[in-house]
Amino acid sequence: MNPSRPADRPVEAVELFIPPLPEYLQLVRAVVGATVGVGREDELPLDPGGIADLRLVVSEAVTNAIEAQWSIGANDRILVRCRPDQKQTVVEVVDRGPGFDPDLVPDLPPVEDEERLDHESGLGLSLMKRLADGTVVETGPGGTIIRLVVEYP
Amino acid sequence: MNPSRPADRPVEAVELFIPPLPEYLQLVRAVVGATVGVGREDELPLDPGGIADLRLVVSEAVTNAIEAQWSIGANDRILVRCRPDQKQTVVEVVDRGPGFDPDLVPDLPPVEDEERLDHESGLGLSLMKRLADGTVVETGPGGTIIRLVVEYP
Amino acid sequence: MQFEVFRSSLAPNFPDGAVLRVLGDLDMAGAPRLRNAVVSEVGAGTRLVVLDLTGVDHLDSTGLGAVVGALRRLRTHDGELRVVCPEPRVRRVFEVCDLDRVLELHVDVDTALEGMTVQ
Amino acid sequence: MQFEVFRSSLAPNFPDGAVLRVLGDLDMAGAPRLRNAVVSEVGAGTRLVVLDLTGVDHLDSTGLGAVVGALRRLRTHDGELRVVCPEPRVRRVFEVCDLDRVLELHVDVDTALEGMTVQ
Ligand SMILES: Nc1ncnc2c1ncn2[C@@H]1O[C@H](COP(=O)(O)OP(=O)(O)O)[C@@H](O)[C@H]1O
Ligand SMILES: Nc1ncnc2c1ncn2[C@@H]1O[C@H](COP(=O)(O)OP(=O)(O)O)[C@@H](O)[C@H]1O
Repeated sequence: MNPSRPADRPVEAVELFIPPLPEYLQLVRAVVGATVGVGREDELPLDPGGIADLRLVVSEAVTNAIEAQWSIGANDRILVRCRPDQKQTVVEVVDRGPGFDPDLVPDLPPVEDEERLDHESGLGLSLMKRLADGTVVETGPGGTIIRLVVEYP
Repeated sequence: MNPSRPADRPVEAVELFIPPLPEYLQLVRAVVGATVGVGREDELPLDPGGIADLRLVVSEAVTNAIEAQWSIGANDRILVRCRPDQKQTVVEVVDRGPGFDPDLVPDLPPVEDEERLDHESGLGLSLMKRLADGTVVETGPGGTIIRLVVEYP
Repeated sequence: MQFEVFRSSLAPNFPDGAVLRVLGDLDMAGAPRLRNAVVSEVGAGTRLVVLDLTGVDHLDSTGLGAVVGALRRLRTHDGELRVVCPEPRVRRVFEVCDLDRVLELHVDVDTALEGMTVQ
Repeated sequence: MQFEVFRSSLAPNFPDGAVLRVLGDLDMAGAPRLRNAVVSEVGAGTRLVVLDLTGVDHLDSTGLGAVVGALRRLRTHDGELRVVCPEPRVRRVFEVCDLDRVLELHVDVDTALEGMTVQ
């Protein structure tokens, strides 16, 4: 009656599909934060600061994904795939936006520049690059995958 | 630069795919609980007791889905689809287990029965039927969909 | 995430008694660990178990199964189970399944032990 | 889920001053509401805004954009923005983007007002 747990196998991913709407960002952060702790009976592999950073970079990637889809009116759901591993967590954010050329995105303009205040945006990718241990962008006309790697200390 | 939010359209569903492992149950409950509040700036449509009931019935359905897949060694991810609506929340749990005949599942045995204590299981479906406003089972050899409806007061 | 079963002895008043305090969610993930804890207790000679569910946030039918299993196991060994469950939302799960008629639910450990003869 | 911007006046000490206290997550969902609140303040003649982020759990680049936008809007109207941000994890977001060099972050409203001439 009570079949037993299958023998151990590699960690699998959790996949969350959300409508491309900002009100789901909080849910994404909650899921990503909680996934890090799944199946761990002792302490979490990341301290609260590390989890805050992970939530932040994922939030940035999903914000970009939503904006990208809005720019072409694509209603498709955005996929957030979390793969908590023994040594790291990998989160992929997949959208069906128009894609972009990451090399054309400038790094932060120098902050003392008065014109910095003219830009209310343009910090997302810098934040990802600074706070994640790895940020890989795969992008094309069919959409974008941002792969964020956060290693455990 | 900043494309705007698309015009209103019907509520869409959040979909969560989890490996068939009990350590993901807590995550499922968290997601289902949080989805009820998405996009609501004022109060939640369910009080804490209502949210607890929703979390409970979904937890039962996913527990059954995990057990069903273990019984045939199916590693497929289980899908939890949440559709928070204006008047109700609908949660579907989809597994690739062997299916079953709901009519053959007995309702709770009378509790005074001494033999009741011989059964440590068999309460899940009764709980769903008692606590959800609707429990629909679609099942066959390819798997099972349990659709749980919780209406807002 | 966190799930723990903490044990404390009820000696000297009840030399074969122990409190098992559960912290976390008592579901398909937590229930086997409660079941193991009860099996070791009974194996080690404990005959009075106070199961303290004050720290349980979520209880579902798999968790209930572990509680019923604990009751049966103790009865089989002429032992006794007392359950502490002050939280209305957790009590409700027992009630919906009519299990409050088989198991008395107490508000704290002292109340659970009331009327027990000190050995 | 919950997101609120609470306003309180700084009169009589600062008749054209107000505190905007943000409660919730300052992200793509919350930022437009902060932006609206600042636009109304400036439109109504407020020239000193203390933006109190003590109740902000999560701040990301879209939220930062709204804060920078508030600073710019106030400066354009010869006004001033002071930011209260005691929580290290939220401060950190300003710091990672070097925005702590443009905006002073204060630990509470009183400190934020220190050195301001009472009008
Ligand atoms: N997923 C994406 N799809 C398409 N374009 C993107 C995506 N992510 C980033 N971009 C482009 O890169 C630019 C810089 O992104 P970012 O640094 O996050 O700043 P912001 O989104 O605030 O403009 C965006 O304005 C956008 O043009
Ligand atoms: N998703 C499912 N797939 C296959 N069988 C199921 C499924 N859900 C329930 N069942 C069957 O119905 C029975 C009763 O389920 P339930 O009332 O939840 O009790 P329990 O799971 O504790 O046995 C299960 O033992 C199982 O045989």
